[in-house]
Amino acid sequence: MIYVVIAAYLIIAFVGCRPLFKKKWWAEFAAYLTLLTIGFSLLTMQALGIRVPSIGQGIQILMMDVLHIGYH
Amino acid sequence: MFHYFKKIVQHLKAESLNQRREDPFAERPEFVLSSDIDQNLTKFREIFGASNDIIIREIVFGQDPQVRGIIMFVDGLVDKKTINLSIIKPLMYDLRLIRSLGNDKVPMEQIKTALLSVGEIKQTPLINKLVDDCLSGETFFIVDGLAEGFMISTRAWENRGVQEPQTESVVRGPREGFCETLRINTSLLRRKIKNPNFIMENVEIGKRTKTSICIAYLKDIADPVLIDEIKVRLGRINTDSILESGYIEQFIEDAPYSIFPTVANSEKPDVIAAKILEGRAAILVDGTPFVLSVPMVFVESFQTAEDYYIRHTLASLTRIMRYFSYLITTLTPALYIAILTFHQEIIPISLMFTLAASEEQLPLPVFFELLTMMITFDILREAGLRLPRLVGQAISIVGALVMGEAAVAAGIVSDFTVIVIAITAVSSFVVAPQEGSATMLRYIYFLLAGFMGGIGITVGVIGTLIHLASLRSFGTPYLSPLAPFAPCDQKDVFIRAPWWSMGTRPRYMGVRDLRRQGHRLRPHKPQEEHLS
Amino acid sequence: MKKAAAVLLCAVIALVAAGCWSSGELNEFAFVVGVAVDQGSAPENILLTVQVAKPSGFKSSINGGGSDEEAYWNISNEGETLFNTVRGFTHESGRKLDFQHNTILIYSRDIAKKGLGDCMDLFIRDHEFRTSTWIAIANERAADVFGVDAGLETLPAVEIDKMMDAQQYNSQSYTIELLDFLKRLKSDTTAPIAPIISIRGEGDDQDIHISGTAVFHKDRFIGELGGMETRGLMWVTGNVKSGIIVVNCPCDQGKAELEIFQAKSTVTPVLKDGDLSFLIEIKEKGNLGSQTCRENLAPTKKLEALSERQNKAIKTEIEAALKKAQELNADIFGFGEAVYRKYPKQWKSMKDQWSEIFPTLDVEIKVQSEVYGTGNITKPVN
Amino acid sequence: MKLEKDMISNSQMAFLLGIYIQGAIFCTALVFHITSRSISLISLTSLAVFLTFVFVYIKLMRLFPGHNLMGLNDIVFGAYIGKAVSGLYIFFLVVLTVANLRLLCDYVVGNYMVETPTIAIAIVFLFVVVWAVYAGLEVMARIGMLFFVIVSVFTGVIFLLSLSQIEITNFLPQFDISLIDFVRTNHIITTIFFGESFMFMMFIPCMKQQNRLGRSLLFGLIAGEISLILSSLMITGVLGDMASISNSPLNRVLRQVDLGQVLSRMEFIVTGILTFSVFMRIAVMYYAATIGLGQLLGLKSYKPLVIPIAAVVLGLVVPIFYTPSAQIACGISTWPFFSSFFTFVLPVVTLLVALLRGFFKKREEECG
Repeated sequence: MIYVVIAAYLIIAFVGCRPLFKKKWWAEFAAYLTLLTIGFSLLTMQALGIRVPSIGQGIQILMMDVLHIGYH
Repeated sequence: MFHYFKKIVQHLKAESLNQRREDPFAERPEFVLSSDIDQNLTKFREIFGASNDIIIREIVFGQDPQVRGIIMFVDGLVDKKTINLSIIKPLMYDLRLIRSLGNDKVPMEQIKTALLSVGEIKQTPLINKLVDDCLSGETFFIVDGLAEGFMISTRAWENRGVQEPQTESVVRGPREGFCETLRINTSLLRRKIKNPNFIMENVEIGKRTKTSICIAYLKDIADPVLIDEIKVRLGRINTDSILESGYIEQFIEDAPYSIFPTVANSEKPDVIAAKILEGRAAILVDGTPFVLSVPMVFVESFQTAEDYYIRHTLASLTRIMRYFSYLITTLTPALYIAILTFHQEIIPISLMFTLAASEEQLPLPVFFELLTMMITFDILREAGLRLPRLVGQAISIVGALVMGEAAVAAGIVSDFTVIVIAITAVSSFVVAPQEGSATMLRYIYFLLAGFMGGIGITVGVIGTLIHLASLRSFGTPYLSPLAPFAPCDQKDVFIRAPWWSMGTRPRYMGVRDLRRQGHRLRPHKPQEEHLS
Repeated sequence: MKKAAAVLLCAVIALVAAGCWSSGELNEFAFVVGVAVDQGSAPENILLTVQVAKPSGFKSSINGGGSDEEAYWNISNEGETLFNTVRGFTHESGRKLDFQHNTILIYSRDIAKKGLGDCMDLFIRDHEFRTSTWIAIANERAADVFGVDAGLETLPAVEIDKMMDAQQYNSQSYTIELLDFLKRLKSDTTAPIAPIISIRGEGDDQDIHISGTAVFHKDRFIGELGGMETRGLMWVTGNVKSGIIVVNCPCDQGKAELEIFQAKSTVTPVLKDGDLSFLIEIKEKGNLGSQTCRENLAPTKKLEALSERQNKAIKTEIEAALKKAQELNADIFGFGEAVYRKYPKQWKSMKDQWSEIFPTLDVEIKVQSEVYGTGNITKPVN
Repeated sequence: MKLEKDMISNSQMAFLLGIYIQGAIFCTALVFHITSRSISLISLTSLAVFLTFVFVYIKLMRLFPGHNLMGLNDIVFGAYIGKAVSGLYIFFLVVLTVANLRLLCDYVVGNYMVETPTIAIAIVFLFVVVWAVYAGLEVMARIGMLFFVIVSVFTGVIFLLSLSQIEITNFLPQFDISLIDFVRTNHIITTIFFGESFMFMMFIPCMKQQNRLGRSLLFGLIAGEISLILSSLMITGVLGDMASISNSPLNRVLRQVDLGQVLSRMEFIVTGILTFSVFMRIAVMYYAATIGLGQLLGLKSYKPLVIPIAAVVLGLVVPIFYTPSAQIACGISTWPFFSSFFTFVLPVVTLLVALLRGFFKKREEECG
């Protein structure tokens, strides 16, 4: 499974970046690469089984325990 | 991996080279006729070479100064009778009647105006023009001592008569179809629309084939932007041969990679005339009976000529059935697979067990079984088309019946699969213009349903609708009366409103004059007259 | 061209990624049409009997040949809890059980007495079960019900399903779907009810008989209603669609049978300064079906007399049902809900004492029936 | 300043809003866990509450014609805080897309494709959403109109089919829920059904006639709301109290509704049709997120951002909630506050700050 994720990452990165590289749009190029790496790092963490921090749980804890807002 | 990079480097090098390589289709050098006739003769013999269907006839005419002249034409493309009677005969016999010629030179102007009894004569010194026209059926006549040649139009060749087209047979409506000669096709259209605003502009495309293409439109209705766009796109074609309107279609269409056609074609003059009257432009190509009409919308392929000739109630019903049959032909195999492999709870109990019973001893899983049947059906259809008429009929009937029965009897295929294939086969012929897209869609949905069941079909349908909505045909959105919703255009989409209520032309083409009919044309009984 | 290739590649990845996880061929499943739950050998065990359709049985019946071998197959398995007994069936049959086509759920009487709670939860939670299946209580062992030959249908379970539908024609038993049963189970006061299936005759000419209704308190089986009491219950809940009422002729020399066409019932709680009473109004339209006495019942005076007797007959049925319910102290009519709907605030206080209030509740019954037709003939022939 | 070039007509925007609201049909599961009787009435009151916020949005848009939400923040809050606020909006949009995608995947996996992992279904839906977003706003508006008609027709048909099974008794004790429950359900419906359409402020500058904004938005809201009310009526009518304990009441109703033997089990086709509206909802949210991010980073076009954000969304789909019931629990207790901060509090604060700055500037000009 992990190989599929890495292969997909390489393919999409290569195919996506080449036109941006040629058109010299550096801002888009940088944004494209960073976001892609964030997304795929999350995927690889899941593929490897590492426990990814869950936003839903984070919101729940933030609102319930820290700010004490929320219906019980 | 290394090979891949090598290819990229070569590609980059080729790109930089491209600018310097000269364009292979640059115009040929221009030659001009010389006044000495022998020199011209050797020039033409050299140009035309050894082809024996080009006839060069030397004649001598005139009384006191014997003048030599040459007549050249392509045997088979010209009408021999007119050449003999109205060119050679007057030159040889009647010239003596014009005695009053005084000066020594040959009175070319007088010959042209008074003697040659032919319809159309053109003069030109350019050899290339002469050669091109000669090859398209004109005869040209040059005279010793004059640096200009005459082009006399004597086109006449064997062509197929105006017959009923095979592809669009009709129960009610005109039976004439276009034929291969452009002039006959334009005359057929001209007979339908006798209106001075009906313009037919000619364009010549194809370096080597010199096919003449005619853009026909109504000046006061069609959108000028559309016409310019067509001319621009036709101008961009830089190829050496145009043999069928299909070439043109693929060069000028909007979405080359899409499975949906964005340029409509038809073989019937009344269909093309109706489209021109709606504000579209037609493109006639010499040498093919299929005439293109742009812009095309998705809904147009569900309208047939007959819908407008029979009464509107039956026409609306058949049109709705066409929409259903398009859905059936694209979706039934996918739904069958999705229900059988993913969502078995859909099947009612009584049907469930007969289905399970028939699926029981089959070797192949349902997916491959249906796939093989679909492929055999397509092969049968292609075989039926390609073979000569008599054998073709037999093949498709024999194939369908025998193979279906034998497969079921042999226990390879369940009888439900044969039913599903039969339904899809029959309904795929109903919407003829979209048959290509229907087959492609059927396979796409089938694969999606095989892998993901119901969700695959939903995703497939959404994807197709996105693709359709993003398509444009010559500036008109492809789903236009439906997607950018135009309420008053709905009268000709799912149902065909009665004629007396179809007051305006479709709006989605930016037509200049919208009104098509007067108001309140509903037929009513006489005594109602003085009531209203 | 590059972009198209990239898009195609993503499409293929998306397709393969989805893969065919939950796909299954038809011949990988054993389709269950009926589930029966019995008391296992050990007291806490459950015996689960499942009727599976055998496709080969159908094949021969299609192309005409009489099928000697049955088109169904009853397998049973025993275990403590429900779900692992269901999964335990793999020891019996090679194919995975598929409950999507289950039509009937039968509990035996002794399991019902012990309480349905623990062996009901699976049928609500699992995605394969549908809440539109029938639920019924078997008089003796539920497994035997599936053994009876199927009469007109090919599968006994489908035969029962058709019989459940047909009950509406004589309104003798209150057929209920799982969803209604759960709704009654969930509400605090209303008592769940379910039809009773019994087997009559022995040897090979046994047949299935559906009549009477089982009454539950929460999820324990506490009592049973006969045919007449069930009809009384159905009058109140408005489920009577058609049926036959037998009354004596006005001249008392024979019987007249009246066919019910339409029946409407309104139940209104009346709360006057603290004490609660109920008013049940029944409007019924019927037709004179047949008569054994020689009298000419066509004139309207006679028809009114007949409808008068019909009112009395309906009233007795409802009173019988009411008496039985109050005996069992099970609010099968949903009176508690009616009070809650009309007087939500007062209901809060009355809710806990409802088991005391209900047995001594006085209910006024008003029946207004109408016989408006005598069929094709006016007077009897002889 | 907006990144979006193609303009769409008012009626197309109204239908887009209509299909967007209809997309909340799977979120009805949240609401039925608290009370199941008076949902349809409460959704009317919450629509009224939301209308006040619609005026806030329109007033905001009127103050700065030609700017969408992100462009607005830079002007109102100055450069740095503006960027921060826009960043917050985009974070919320991405979380919203992930939550809705997760809801859709759980519905599909829970009821139809049980052994399929959620990420597989997410990839498939995300592929089509990316395709739609790549096609642009005008294409989405066009399909939105088509889908709106299809989904409304199907919701109507299903409602008619279920009329025979609806019992009036399930509705009757209308107002016996406690005040807290009433406020709570109102809050949930206002934020989740309607509040999440705050990102239409991103598209308001793309409408052709700017003067008749209110009318088309109102029409869209009401059109979407009608089919939501129909489906909640259907759920309450058929299921009664059972609605509050089932994870997806809509699917249980679709299984219960039948017409004779043939049409009895069509719920997989109806779900397919209803997924159209949820797809449109996710596509619009995703589109708003990409446009916002593109504008925040000052890019020339939003198209290169589409695929990376898809990767991020895909990365977040599985871990956002551990189980479907965790999502419902969070949806009931804390999600309304979390999302109402972004949909109501922030726009109101922006409006106040804008008005104040406007007021001070006018005073400076007078006396300055």
